[in-house]
Amino acid sequence: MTAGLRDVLSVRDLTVRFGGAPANVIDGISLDVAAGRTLAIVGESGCGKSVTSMALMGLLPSNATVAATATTFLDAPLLGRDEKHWRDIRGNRMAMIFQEPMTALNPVFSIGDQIAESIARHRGLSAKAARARALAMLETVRVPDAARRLDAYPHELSGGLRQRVVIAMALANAPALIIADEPTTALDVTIQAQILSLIATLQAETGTAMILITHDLGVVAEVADDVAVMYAGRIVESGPVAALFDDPQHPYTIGLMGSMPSQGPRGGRLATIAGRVPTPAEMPPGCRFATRCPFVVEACRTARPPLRAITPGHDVACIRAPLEQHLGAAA
Amino acid sequence: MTMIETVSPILFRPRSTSRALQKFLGNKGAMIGAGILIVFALAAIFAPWIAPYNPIKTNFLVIRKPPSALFWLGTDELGRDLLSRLIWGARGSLVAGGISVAIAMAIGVPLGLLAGYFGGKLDALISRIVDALLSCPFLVLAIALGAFLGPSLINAMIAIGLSAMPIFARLTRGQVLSIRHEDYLEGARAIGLPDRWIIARYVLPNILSPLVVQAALTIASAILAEASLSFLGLGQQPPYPSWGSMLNAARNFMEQAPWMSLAPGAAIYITVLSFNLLGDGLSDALDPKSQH
Amino acid sequence: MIAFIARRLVGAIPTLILISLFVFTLQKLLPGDPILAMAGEERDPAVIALLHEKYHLDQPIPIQYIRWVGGLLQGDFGMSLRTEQPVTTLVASKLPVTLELAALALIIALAIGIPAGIIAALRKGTALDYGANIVALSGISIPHFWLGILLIMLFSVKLKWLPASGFVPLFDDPVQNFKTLILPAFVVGVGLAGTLMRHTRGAMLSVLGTDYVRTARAKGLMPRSVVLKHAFRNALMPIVTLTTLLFGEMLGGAVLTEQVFSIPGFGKMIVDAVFNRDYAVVQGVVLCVAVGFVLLNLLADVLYRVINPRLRTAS
Amino acid sequence: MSLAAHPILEAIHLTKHFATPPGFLQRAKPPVQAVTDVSLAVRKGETLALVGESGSGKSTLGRLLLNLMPATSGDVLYDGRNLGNLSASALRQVRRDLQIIFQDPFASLNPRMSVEAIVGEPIWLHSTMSRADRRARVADLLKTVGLAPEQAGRYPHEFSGGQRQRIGIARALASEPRLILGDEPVSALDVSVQAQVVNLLEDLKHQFGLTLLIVAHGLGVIRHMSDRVAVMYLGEIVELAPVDALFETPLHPYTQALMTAVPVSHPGLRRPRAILSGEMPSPTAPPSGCRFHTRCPHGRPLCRDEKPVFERLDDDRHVACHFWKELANAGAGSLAPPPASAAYVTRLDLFKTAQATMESHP
Amino acid sequence: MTRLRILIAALALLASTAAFAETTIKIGIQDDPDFLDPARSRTYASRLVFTALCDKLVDVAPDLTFVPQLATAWTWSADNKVLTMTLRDGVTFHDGEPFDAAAVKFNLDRSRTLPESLRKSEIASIVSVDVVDAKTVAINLKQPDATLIAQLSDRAGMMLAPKASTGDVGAKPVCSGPYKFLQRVQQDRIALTRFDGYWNRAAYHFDKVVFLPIPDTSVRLANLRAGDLDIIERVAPTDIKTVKDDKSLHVFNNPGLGFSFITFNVANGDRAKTPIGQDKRIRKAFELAIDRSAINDVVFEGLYTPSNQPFPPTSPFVDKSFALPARDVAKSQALLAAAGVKTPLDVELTVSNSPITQQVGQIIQAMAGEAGFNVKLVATEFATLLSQQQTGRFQASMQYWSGRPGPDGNIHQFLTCKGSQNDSHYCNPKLDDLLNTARTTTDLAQRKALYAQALPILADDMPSIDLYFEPRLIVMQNKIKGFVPNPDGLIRLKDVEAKP
Repeated sequence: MTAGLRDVLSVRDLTVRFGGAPANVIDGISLDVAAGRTLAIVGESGCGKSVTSMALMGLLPSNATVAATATTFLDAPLLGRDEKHWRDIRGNRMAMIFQEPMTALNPVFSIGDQIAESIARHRGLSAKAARARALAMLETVRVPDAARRLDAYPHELSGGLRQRVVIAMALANAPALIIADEPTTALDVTIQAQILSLIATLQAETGTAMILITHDLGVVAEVADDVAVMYAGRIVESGPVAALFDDPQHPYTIGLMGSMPSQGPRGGRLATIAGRVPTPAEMPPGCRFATRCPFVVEACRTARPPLRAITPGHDVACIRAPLEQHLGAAA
Repeated sequence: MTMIETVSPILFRPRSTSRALQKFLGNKGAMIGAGILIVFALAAIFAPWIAPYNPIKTNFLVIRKPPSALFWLGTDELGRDLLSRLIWGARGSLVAGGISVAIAMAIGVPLGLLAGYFGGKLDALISRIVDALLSCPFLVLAIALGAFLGPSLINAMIAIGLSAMPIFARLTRGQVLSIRHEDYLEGARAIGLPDRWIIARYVLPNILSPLVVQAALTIASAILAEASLSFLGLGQQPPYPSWGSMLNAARNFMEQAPWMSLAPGAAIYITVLSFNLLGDGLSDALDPKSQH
Repeated sequence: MIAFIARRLVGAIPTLILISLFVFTLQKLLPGDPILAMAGEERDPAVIALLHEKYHLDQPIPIQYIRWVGGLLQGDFGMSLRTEQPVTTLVASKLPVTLELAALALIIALAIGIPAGIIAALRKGTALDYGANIVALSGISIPHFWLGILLIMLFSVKLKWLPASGFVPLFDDPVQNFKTLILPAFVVGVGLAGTLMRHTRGAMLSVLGTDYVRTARAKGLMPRSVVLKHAFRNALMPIVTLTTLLFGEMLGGAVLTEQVFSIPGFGKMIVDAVFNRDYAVVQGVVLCVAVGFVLLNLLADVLYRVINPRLRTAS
Repeated sequence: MSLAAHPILEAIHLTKHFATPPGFLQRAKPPVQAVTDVSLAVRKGETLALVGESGSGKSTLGRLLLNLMPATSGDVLYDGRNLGNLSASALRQVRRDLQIIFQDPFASLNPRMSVEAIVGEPIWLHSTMSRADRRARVADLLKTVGLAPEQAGRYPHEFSGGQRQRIGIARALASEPRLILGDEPVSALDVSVQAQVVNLLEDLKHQFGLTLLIVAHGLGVIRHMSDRVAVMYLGEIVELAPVDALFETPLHPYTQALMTAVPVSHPGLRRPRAILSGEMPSPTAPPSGCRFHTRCPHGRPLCRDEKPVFERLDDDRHVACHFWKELANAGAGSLAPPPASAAYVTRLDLFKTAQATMESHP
Repeated sequence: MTRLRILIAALALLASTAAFAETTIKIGIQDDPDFLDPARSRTYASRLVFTALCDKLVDVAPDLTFVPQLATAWTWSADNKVLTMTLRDGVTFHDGEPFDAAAVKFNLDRSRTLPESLRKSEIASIVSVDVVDAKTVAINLKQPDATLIAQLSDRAGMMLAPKASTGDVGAKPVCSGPYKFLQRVQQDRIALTRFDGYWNRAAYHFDKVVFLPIPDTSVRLANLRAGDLDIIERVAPTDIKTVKDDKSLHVFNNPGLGFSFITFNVANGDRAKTPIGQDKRIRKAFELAIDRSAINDVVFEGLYTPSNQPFPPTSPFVDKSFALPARDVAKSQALLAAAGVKTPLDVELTVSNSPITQQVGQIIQAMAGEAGFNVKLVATEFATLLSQQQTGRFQASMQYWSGRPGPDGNIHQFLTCKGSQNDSHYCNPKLDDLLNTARTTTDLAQRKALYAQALPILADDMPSIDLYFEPRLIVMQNKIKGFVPNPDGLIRLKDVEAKP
């Protein structure tokens, strides 16, 4: 995407299919994310964004088939390696921040143990050294009174603190890439602001690459460098964050942005997108948005629209983009 | 102005009940279990027509004969045809299982519903009673009830049913507690529905699936308990067969006539296995969580 | 914690009163007169009258109950009608046997049931899972006395490896004690293993799907650590519940197994006592089992608190 | 709408404390002070939003207003009548008139009942309609909320989240209520579906002349839907104002912080900002004085010692802050509307037009 | 080298201790004995234990004659009202107390006066006991009692050490038998150890005797086959074939004293008011419907002895002329027709809930069914059964009596008007006369004649139907030698030893 910077992760044509499913749940998506950059993957539930993150972490269940034409993570192939290789990467070079801080932490172990465990596993530190680093990590994520909290159990912490612990756990081994899956969705708005600001600060300090998975365009606007909009397992539009907000091309992107209530004075009815995301069994053969697109034409239904550059770095998978040109001709 | 969200034909999904049914039908183990049980149940129902011999007719000329073309499963200590007794015995054993579980549920489930739904003092009282019953050893209760009511299959069922009752009360109460704060119950109260209606229409249907599973498992243990009570002379009365009493009679001939214990033993084993497989299948099919 | 335990113990008193009343009433409803059986073949009316008086069986039932409870408060559980031994002595002699059998059976059940349950959960839907399930259900469905006699035939009569039945106290001869208990413990244990396996599997399945297990895997932890540390520890709650419940049930005695293997435990004593209308023994034993249940429930609650820190701070 | 209209619902010094009864040998735990001394009037025909973070007591207040739980103290007046001393039949009428829509469309419908049974139940309960009439009425209601009447025989899990929320709305409408409480009615929904439900609620409100009471935490939805907003913090209302006034000039420091915390709506608006630190204290032990003082960036000793009055200002606004006059412009409070790009505006118009065409010719 | 030598020495020592190790004989018995107090004992199982523990005044020989044990000789006075016994010299109790006439007096008085004594009715004829000298005792009777010697050959004649026998005797009985009490674990074991002061010590070869109650017949046998037991009693007839196939086991099949019979309720309460209770023809018809030999063949492998008299087959009182009636369905039906009842006639037959009894019950049910009876089996557990019988809540009941060597103990208490176990309330003064006279008649021929007169009366009134006598099936390891079986089934260890 952004040329010049070295990509930490580069994926080409990633597909995921679950055993027995009639269609790919992830259907040929390509991603690049460079050190210090944040790539946001945006989409509604069922679009495949979480599956993508799990595929990149090698955490999909065994009935899932993951394939890609090329994958590079830190200059080495990522997919197609054995489980041991995955275990050495996970939690070490590549770490994850989860959506639900309530459930992402094991309720029966103290948070200190849970952070130290990851450190001991990947750095081979002694229990004492790992604990010391766990404490340092808690301080890094601005947990007040960290030394006392080290022995606290998850239920003794508030949601915001728990999410800080999850972040500390993810950062414990200074990963090259963090995948944050809806990191603030479960949080109140003031806490969300704290966490987003924390993530941004820490990313700036460490230069870690980040993939941010979210449904909230506000979060995207707040922290992302690049955006990929996903719909039904495909990327329908991607590009630098500003380009996407100012020049949305794909009808889905437009509908999504239009359905967000504005924080300004009321501007009439909200835009809506009819219907819902098709299940794998209902997947249309051509453009996967065709069943819901108000601009659909016959060609949309037959062939998969290619992801093509509208402007350099801004790609869209719609044969009718830019809309005003196509529709203007029709109208 | 509002749009009607139509559902295209490919989006059609079967109704809840039939969906659970489909899931159930797709469960191989449950199907095998159900198949076996249907065969056994049919055998029990049509016993007078399909049993080759009179199950209580003794024949002193063919005492303890091994399986043969004449007697497919052999004969017992009084020269009765084991196959015929097995078929007739299915009545006793399956009915014993079914009725005792019905008794257990008929008492335990309402108690659990009351305790769980209303809570407070009623809950404390019911829970105490249930605890007390639970800590009374099953066989003591069953033997005492059996001896009190007199030995017979019906009384054995009552005894087993009463003994299994606290488990259902406990399970029901726990389940009610787990859904007591669900939004749909609050919604029902918000409409102004009376409590008994809410219990019947909202609470009970939603806790049914673990109860059904437990029932399938309890039927299995009730059949075994009938065998145990038979072993102590408190079950089915002679000369009528139940698998438990057959096994009991066969115990003295395990070496001389192993087929005598093999037939009812295998029947109990297969039935219990089937009920458990069925219970598993129901558990999977009825569990709303597994539908997503 | 101590306040918690005290609270639970005091809270159990109504249950114990309830069960004593219940058992007392129940057995007084039973037909048959224990004295008639005691009077033997001769059935001398004078002796019968004398014994009725001696055991206060000629008095109204409420008086009998009060008398019995009064004795209890002084530590007197009454006398066995059949053996004229104090119930406390009988209980003291049988309880260790039952406890040992129950413990051994439970160890066998846990040793089989938990690994099998974990493996079945990890390999859900595979042949291994089905196999483990079939075996587990077999354990549940085989009648104990049937399996018991088969095992005696095999290991004692045919192979002559183990004694056919009987019991040698642990402190008399530990090796022989083990030999006499291993078969009955196996018979009981196999039945429990099935139940345990099925619950372990269920608990593990629900835990393996949780976010924190995913977190553990995302940390790159070894599978063993993910399964045994992160998942299993959380699956322990229902297993603890079940284990204590099963142990409690075994306190009532593995009646048929004890009978087949001639183990002088609670179960046989209870059955004999019920059949002989040996009132004091039935009451004493049931009360003892009920106390056992209370203690086991308490133990389970304490274990919950050890396992789950959330409960520790809740009180 | 007329501001002078009678209040349909009125809370007078309403308080709800959840106490755990002390057990045997157990010390009594301090009660959870969910709602403390709240007075509030819901006006006929308006949309009033209760906003606040989790634990602020907004859902409890909503339920208290609907008489779904008993208050610890204080009164609720419905049409001027105290709900606390109504006859059973009058209460039944209140149940009809005041309805609720829940947050989680997965949990709020009885999974074992068909849509027809769910929607038809309030009709069955509150009227003597024949079965056939009831069925027709259910079909009507389903059409009203945008569902096909043919789907009446299905069960909740066969529907998507948005559709389920429509079923919930249909049920709430079935008893012909005058007021509907929406308890986070759209926060569990995807953005595009959320828009559908928001539109639907607005349509229904106008169609049936409903009063809406919306409990929510999403400020965008609130700004879009409501006429007035009550901001809650730790069981108390800290600010109550008409929606535009509140968003443009938030007076209370907490309201200001809330506005600041909302993510920007365009990357171009990113800016450094003061983020409210800390978290909401436990409602079992709320701070003294002004409950916000522990987190307030402008806190002074007075705030700790003395509870501020819930003051009525001249322009239909209320605020509970000692220093609101000084702080009125302290927060970067007001949310500047994003400068929408021309390309986006054009395409969104095209989208809306095309969408409308598609809806009218399905 | 030295080490090796030490090892060899140690091994040799081990081997030698093994050779001189304590010898134990383990006997598997069916039930757990009750009180080990002769005055209070009521079970057959306790008699099995007493045989090794307590000597009696008189013993029973295999031919059911009475032979000396602690009494070496006895004589009757001319009027048969004084029994004088000469006691064995040099006998001491397990606690060292000498056995003498005073001890006999103590024991007989204890059995007569102890409130809980179950022996009272057995020795009711004794008025007093006189110590003539240390080795002579005179027993004075109210009237002549022909049954007394028989009673003294059982628990009533067992001698406890007077000094040790106060309080709870059953917990630690002190007798004068070849073995003394060592330990008892309820429902598990009773261990006895050899009494070195026994007068006939040389005839007893085991150091220890352990009785193990194992109720399950097949398990008991399995224990024997596994080598865990040396002797078991009451082996199931159906297991005899298995035992015979096992080369290491040896079966003793001796006719026994115990027998089974059906009692009809003829006058005990309302339940007696049934056709079968009121009409002896119907009872006769019932008997004729039953084929005793078939029961024996089907259930007992032909090992039992069908009988229509309450006297054991080995007893001199068996009346050979009183033949076993053959099954005759036609005659049975004719009798039913004569009685004018509508067939099938409902009859309730109460049986205990043991599998074997139920098996017999089912055969009777089937057989009687062919003659026109509709027999309903009521399986009842023991405690209920007893009280039901006593209170007359039965029509017909299958009963079992462990049997006594003398004739009186098998008939008097069941069939005389005031008999303590006469649950049928059958009463025929003529029979009472005969049986009471027999009790006081000591002459064998006269007694035989009296019982021979009683049998036809019973056959006519038919208050009960005798079915069969049970043999004493005792199985032991082949290496156990020297055992002499006895109809009473008790296991006497005299001269019994293990020889490989």
